[in-house]
Amino acid sequence: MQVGLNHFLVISTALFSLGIFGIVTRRNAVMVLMGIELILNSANINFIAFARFGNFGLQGQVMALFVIILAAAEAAIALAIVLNIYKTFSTVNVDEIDTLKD
Amino acid sequence: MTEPLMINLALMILLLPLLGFVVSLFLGKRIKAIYIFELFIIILTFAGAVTLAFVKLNYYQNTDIVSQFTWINFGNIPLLGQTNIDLGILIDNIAVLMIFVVTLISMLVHIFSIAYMKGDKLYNRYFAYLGIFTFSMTGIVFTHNMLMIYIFWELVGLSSYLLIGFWFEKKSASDAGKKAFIVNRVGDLGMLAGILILYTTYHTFTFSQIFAQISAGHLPFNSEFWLTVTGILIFCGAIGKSAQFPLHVWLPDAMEGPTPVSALIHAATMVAAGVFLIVRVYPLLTSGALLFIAIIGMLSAFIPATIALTQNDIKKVLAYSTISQLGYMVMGLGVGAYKFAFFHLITHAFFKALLFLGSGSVIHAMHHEQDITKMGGLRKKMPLTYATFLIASLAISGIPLTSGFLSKDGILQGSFAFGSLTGYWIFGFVGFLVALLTAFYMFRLLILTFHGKPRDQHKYDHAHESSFSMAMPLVVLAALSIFIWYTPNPFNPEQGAILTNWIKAPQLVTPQDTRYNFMKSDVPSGSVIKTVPENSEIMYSENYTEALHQAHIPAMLLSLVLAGLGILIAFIFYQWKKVDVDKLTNSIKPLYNLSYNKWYFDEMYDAIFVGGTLMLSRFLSWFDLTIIDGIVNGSASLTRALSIFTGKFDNVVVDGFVNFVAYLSGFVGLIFRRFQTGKVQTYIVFVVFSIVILLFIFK
Amino acid sequence: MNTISLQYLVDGLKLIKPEIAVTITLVLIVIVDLIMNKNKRYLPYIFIGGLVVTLYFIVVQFSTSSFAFEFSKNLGMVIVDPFGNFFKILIAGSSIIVILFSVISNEIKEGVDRQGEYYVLMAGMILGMFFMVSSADLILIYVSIELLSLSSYVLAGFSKHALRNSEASLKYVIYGGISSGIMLFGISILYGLTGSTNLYEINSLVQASQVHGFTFVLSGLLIFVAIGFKISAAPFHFWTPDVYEGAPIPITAYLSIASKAAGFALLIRFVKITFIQSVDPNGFWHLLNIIDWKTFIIIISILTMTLGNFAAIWQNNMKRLLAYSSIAHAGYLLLGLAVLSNEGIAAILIYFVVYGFMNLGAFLVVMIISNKLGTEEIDDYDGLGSRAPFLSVALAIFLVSLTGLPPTAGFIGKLYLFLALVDAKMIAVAVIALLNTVVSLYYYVRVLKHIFLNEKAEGTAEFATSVSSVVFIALMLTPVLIFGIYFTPLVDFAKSSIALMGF
Amino acid sequence: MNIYDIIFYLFAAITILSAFFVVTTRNIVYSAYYLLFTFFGVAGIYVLLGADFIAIVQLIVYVGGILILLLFGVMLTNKITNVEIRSGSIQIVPAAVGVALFAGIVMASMLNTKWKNIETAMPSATTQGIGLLLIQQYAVVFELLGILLLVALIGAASMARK
Amino acid sequence: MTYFPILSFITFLPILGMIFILFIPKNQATMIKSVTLLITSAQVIAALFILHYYNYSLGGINDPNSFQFMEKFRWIDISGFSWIGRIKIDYFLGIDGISVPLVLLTAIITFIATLSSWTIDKQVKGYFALFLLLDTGMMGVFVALDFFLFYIFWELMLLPMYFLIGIWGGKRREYAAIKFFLYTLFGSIFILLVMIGLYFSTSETLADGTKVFTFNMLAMMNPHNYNQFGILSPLNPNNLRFIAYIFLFIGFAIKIPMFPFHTWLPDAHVEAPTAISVILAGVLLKMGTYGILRVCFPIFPEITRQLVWYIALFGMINIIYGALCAMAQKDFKKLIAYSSISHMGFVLLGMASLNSLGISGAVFQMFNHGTITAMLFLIVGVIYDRAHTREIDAFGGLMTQMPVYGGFVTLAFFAAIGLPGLSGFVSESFIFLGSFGFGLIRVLTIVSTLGILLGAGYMLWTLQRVFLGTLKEKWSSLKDLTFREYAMFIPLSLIIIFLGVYPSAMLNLMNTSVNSMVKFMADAKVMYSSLSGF
Repeated sequence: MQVGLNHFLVISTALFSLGIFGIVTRRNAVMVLMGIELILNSANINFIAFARFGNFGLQGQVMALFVIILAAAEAAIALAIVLNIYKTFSTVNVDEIDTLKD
Repeated sequence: MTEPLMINLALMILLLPLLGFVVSLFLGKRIKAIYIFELFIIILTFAGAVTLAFVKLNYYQNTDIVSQFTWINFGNIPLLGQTNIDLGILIDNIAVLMIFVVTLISMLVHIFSIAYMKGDKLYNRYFAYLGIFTFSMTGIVFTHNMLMIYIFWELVGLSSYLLIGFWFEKKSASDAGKKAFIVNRVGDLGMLAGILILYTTYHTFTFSQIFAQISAGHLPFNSEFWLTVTGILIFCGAIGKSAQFPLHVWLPDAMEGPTPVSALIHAATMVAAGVFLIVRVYPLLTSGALLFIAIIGMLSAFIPATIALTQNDIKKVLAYSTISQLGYMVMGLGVGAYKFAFFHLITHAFFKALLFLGSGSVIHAMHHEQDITKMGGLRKKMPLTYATFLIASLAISGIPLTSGFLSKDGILQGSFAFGSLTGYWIFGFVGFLVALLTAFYMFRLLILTFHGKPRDQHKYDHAHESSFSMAMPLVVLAALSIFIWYTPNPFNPEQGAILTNWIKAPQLVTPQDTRYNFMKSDVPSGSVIKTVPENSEIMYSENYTEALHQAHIPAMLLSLVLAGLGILIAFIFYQWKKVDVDKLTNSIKPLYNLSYNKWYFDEMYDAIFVGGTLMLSRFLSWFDLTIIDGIVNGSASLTRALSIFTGKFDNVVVDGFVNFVAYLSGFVGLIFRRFQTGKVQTYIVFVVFSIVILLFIFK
Repeated sequence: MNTISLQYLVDGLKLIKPEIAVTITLVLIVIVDLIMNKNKRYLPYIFIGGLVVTLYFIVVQFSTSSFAFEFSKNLGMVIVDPFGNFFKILIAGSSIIVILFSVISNEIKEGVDRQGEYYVLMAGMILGMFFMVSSADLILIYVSIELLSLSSYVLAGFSKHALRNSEASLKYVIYGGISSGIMLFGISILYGLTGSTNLYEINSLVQASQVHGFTFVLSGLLIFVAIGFKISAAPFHFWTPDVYEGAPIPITAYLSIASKAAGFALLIRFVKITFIQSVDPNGFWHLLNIIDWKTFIIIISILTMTLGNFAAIWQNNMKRLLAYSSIAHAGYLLLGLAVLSNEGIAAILIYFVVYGFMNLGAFLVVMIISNKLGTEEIDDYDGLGSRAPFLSVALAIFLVSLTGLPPTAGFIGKLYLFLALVDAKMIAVAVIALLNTVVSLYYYVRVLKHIFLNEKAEGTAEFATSVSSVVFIALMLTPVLIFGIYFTPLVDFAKSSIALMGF
Repeated sequence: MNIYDIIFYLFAAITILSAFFVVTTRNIVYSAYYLLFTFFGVAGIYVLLGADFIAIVQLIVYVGGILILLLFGVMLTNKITNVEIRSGSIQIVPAAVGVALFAGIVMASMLNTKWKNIETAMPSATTQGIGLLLIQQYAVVFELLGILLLVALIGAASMARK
Repeated sequence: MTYFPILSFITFLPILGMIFILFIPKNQATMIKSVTLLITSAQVIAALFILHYYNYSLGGINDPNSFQFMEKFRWIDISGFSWIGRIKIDYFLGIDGISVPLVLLTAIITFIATLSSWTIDKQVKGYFALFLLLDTGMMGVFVALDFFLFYIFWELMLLPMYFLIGIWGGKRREYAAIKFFLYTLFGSIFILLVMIGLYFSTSETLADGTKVFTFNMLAMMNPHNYNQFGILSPLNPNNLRFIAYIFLFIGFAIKIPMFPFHTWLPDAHVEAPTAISVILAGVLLKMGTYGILRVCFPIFPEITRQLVWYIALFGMINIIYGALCAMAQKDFKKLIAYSSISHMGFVLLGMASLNSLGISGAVFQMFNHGTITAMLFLIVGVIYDRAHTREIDAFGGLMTQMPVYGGFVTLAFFAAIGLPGLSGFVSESFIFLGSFGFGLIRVLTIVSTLGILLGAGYMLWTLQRVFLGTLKEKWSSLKDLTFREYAMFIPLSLIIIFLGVYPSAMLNLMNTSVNSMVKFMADAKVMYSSLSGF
């Protein structure tokens, strides 16, 4: 089968789903962040693939670029927060940090 | 004296006692002797009443004097037009006669009470209450409309509540007051319904206007049946007030009040108000209503008479006899003996007041001992009391030369004639039977109290004849129990002015075909008719008058024989002790018990209302001395049970539902809380699931 | 690829003066913070000054309606219209109030050496929100949301020592990260379907080609996730109670107003511009028959308000209670959108102004009490009525207003909402919303019960409230009461702001 | 099946498999390394899609920046010698169900949609075009990103400084 | 006189007083109380002024020209909403024969309640501030003719009431207060909804000829003001007027309170301090029936006509049910509370008659119930102040110990029973006369008369248990009334007696209005049936 748009979409959807799976199942906060990166990557694949196959020009790529930059910024902030958590809670296991609840 | 003057005089008679009440009530604490003011007021009132009666009966014999004013103006009501509620005064013969009786007895009771109530800490308050009672009673008599009757009717209820419960510290007294008020209200409900029907139909309360419309053929709901119902409903008020069967239970209890009060309200005036009410609305009563009235009257005459045979409390005997006598009057009205019934009302008022005051005198002398089995031999100690009491007893038994003979005989005669014309012989039969019973129990009472040997020596020793203020009323009333005031012929009352000129049968306004045959008028209906027609005999047909005449002699003789028989038996039993009473009672134990326990009304009503559930209480009530409360207790306990149930229902169900809603809200909140686990990843799982669900919804 | 002249940039810059002013303020704060690293007392006032200038620029161009950075005919990156300006004013105004909050907040004072960062981050949030309410391009929307989020993640965990601060920020960042990721995925699908990220362009493309289908719904829903996250609409609200409780009070207050307002502005703009077909003379919108927004928003809003109200019944922490209450209010506000009419939008705008005052007021009082008592637990409010009558009465008025009882402004907000609903004949929904109001009364009144009805055995000494606090509270109280009985200016203001660019 | 397809499947396999390991491996450090492979795979896919510039940026930023950052995170929050470097998973079942459902729906809708699919030649160089877009149409976004980075920097510093 | 805005004055005077009180230091308790007393007595004087200048020949109801002391000016006017027209809310006050008695009642009862509040010693300032706020709310409801304004006043009294019960109440005050609050709010949201619906269905023509939607209640009463498509417009074949009526009725019925929405009342009454019980029973309950009379009836006359039987039925249930519940109570105050339910049932019954007698009776009964029940609650208050218990069975024989008090008690009790010569009799009689005159509800009326029997039963039973019989030892130190208590009882007693003897004083006030109302309701049948075929 000729590799076409759908193939890329399958990859992106798989990445997206794995990302969410990772976010909800991993205990370690850093690994949760990795899940988020997977989601962002999947969206980027979409952007570029759609732009490529739909002949939408370079806009898709610019978006992907922005997303990569944002991902970096977000990772920085998130990691700083995780470090902070580690300092106060002495753990980075997300499921153990549940003092705020009903 | 002109008509306006008479109106003013009537107003004065009406309002003076109210003034007395207000003054005595508010100054009672400050001024010790304020009762003298009240006394003065009542004497003044009586003087006014005498004047009024004199003028009216002599100069305005055939004219009714009416004066009215607009109490409430509803303005121009849509659909009905201008609507007013008028209040007014009607002075006619029966009113002035009635007012004379009321004020006279009231005055005598006032005087009697001076000595009798001496030393009571609420002495002044007592006189104030007498004042308001007189006021209310006068009001009933003078009104020209149904609404005012109802108003004063209720006020009478209030004053009787106050007077019966005068010694409110005694639970039995306050119970009796309450019972009187509530039982009366039961009757009033019927009366209210009657008034509602009348007003709804005629948009007026005034008797003359209502009668005029009825005679013009305008009937409630356009139905003769409803006219009958209206009459019966209004009569319900009389059932309550005049203590007729089945609402008679309050009257014996009401004996908890001071004895002069009993004399005033339970003998002469308040209970007579019911009879007076029937007299007032007589024109609109159909034959059905009259028959109903007659039956009620008959039952009320008979049942209490049998109960009175065995009672030992001097006042209770008198109370039952009162009911019985009132039953006579009601029955008399029911069978068409209008004039005799009203006449009996007057004569009974005097001799029954006399009996009560006499008993009061005895009780006073015996230091509030009321049990006749503990009395005896008082004849010697209290000759005056005995003499007057004897006269009254003769009167109530219907012995010639007394007033009672005249009036009672008339009623018997009427019922006899009624039987012969309609075939309802039962009324006559019961009437005569009751005459026998009355004579017996009255003389039983008299003998046990005054004859024989004292059964309680200690109390006997302290007994003494009453002082002047107590004796004087006895004498006056005894005098009024003699025939001479009413008719020159002691065997025919119709020769006196009171029955020929003063009391006149009213013109009926009911449609012809709803009347008894003997009441069918010769005058065609539809013509506007004044309350008092020119010819008072117009109410009756010729053959009624005929039947009445024919009944006169047999009825008189029969009643004489029966009364004599009753007295004789009483003497045999109690004076000469020829028959061992205890043995006799044992041999007819069931009947004795029936009488002694007042016919077990409670059991009957329990069976009707509460059925088997109150089986147990029926057994217990056997031993209960207050078994009299039967009817009221039966219905009261049902009401109370119902009220407790509704109270519970309110708390548990209605409120419970509200609380359940609140609880449910909280529960929903709790469920929502469960989602808030504090674990962020769990939240995200929820979000994922939510997205999935939303996608399924909006696909 | 056509080239665009420099004029394009210059024209664009002229129209985004408020944003530029905020940016300059941001930079200024950074610089001043660096220069005067000992004395940071002036930072908030510099910030406020900058915001006042910003407000000036907004007011000046209030009724302008055009595209900034119009790269081709009728297609621009940024929209300047009264609707956006309204929200900018709201955001800038609430920012000023929150800055003043921060000045008197103990939690913020503790981090004295990081005051600079605090205000810079706030400025970042403001900038993010400004672009959120005015962008016409999905990518700009995404970036501005991220700017807002990143700043607020940090601010939520600003206080150093508090355990719950850190936890709040961690939860916020994870939750926020994933929702913006999901949104991005949705944007990518929308891009794939239409080939554009510009809302106007998408609209015209969709109108022309009549795109239908599930994928469109999917993308719309995925985009809604992030917006729902911002406005804390159920079922995307889960972060709200935890973060509101954990964050410093000024930030909580800020999130509950400004960030929510920006989210709503974005939602309204997104729904209306992307899916509009026409607006009839009565102001009702006719949307393209792609996504059943009406049903969707009704479901979400009923869910949101019911959940918020019912869950609030059980709360013992004041901030958490207010968090749930703000969820419930989001539900009410969503109803205004569900009407899909200009009138509904007006109702939302009115509600927002009112909500801003009353919610900020409530938070302010809670903060002052927290400063004094060191607690936010409702149980500790026992007997407050006699200890601090003014604060208690003020809080009572704010809470009553939040319930929506006359004669407070909260009633006016609700009134207009229900006016809109009844006019749109959505009676059943209105009834549900009203019943929710009754439920909400219960928990608001519970607070009042603790304040006024319960008595506390120990610690009954009165505590003084500083004059500045009193004045500040009075300033918040005044509009709540005034608008309750005279709301003409409020409605006029909202009325003049409902015009969205293009429609 | 031409060379393009083979390369695609290769990268696809690398991407998906390593992504799968990222979310399942218990050891965090391994997980981070699998993430490296995922990024590589994605970069390769970018290349296949003709986005050369983005692919490079992906490598530089993701591999050079973000991944290192994450590794730092791992290091700073776990003692490397500690056995506790392994990290467990939670709520696998609900997560698996939910995600599977979700993924199924998304996948189904993606595959069943008729996307715009216009056959075009592979673009030769994208850098210039991207650059132009950045300073023209997307200038404002670009600037905003700059501010965002500044804010993120300050924020991260502030957060970590405590 | 015509230019002096007396209605605004009487309504907002308490608010001014409240503001003034807020500035008095809180330890000046006597001063606070005196100011309140001053304000409330000024209100009474103002009410008497109104009474004096009241024109008896003007009807009111639906005719804007025959309302009196009208104040009308534009309050909110927002133009430019092109799609919903202009938003216009008037500040519109005015009174007619139906509101005058209630204005008077409010003034009197508040005054009496102020006297009764003299014993309050906890947080005096707060108490009286809230008290005055409540006063404004109540007065406002009775004078407002704009629905919006009406609603504002309606809700305004909720919160003060909550606090007054909640802070100064008895043991279970919190429960009672919140129950009151939730219940009544639940009712008022329905009112709000219907109000909005009506707003969109009616429009008013302004002087310049433009048509605008309106909250004006008088405009809502004219079917010609309805527009074609309004959901509550009789012109709209698919209108929701029936449902709206039910909603509105429930909203008001909760306040009355009508079975089965009454359960807040016993709790609220029992827990509230005496003065607040007095206000609650004396004035607040009337707001429900007033609302029905002022809003439900003339705005929805055709639905009212359909539903009168049910209204009367609920009236009957209230009468009987309330009386039976009262009989089962052990708590004196709760008994009175239930008797209130019973008595308010009469008002419902009277209104359902739709004729002059019945409606006059109903309005008059509102006034009388206000004074009589106020007195009953004061009576309970007096005894509770002295004995600190309200258990009926704990007492006995108090008449001996406190004869004057006993006298007032007897008067009040008999007034409650409906004894002639006292005001309650007149109103109850007219209610019966009126409702019996309406064939449809005749049977209900007859059943309802049982209420007066039951009323006599529980009242006299209570009188007996508390005041008659022998005095219990522990009460032998109770003091009779103080001067202040005289000042509370005497005016009420005089009113009760005066109106019992001369009811025209009150009836003449409302005759014209009641007749206009009846005429309007009768005409409406034709008018509405001609509109859209029902």
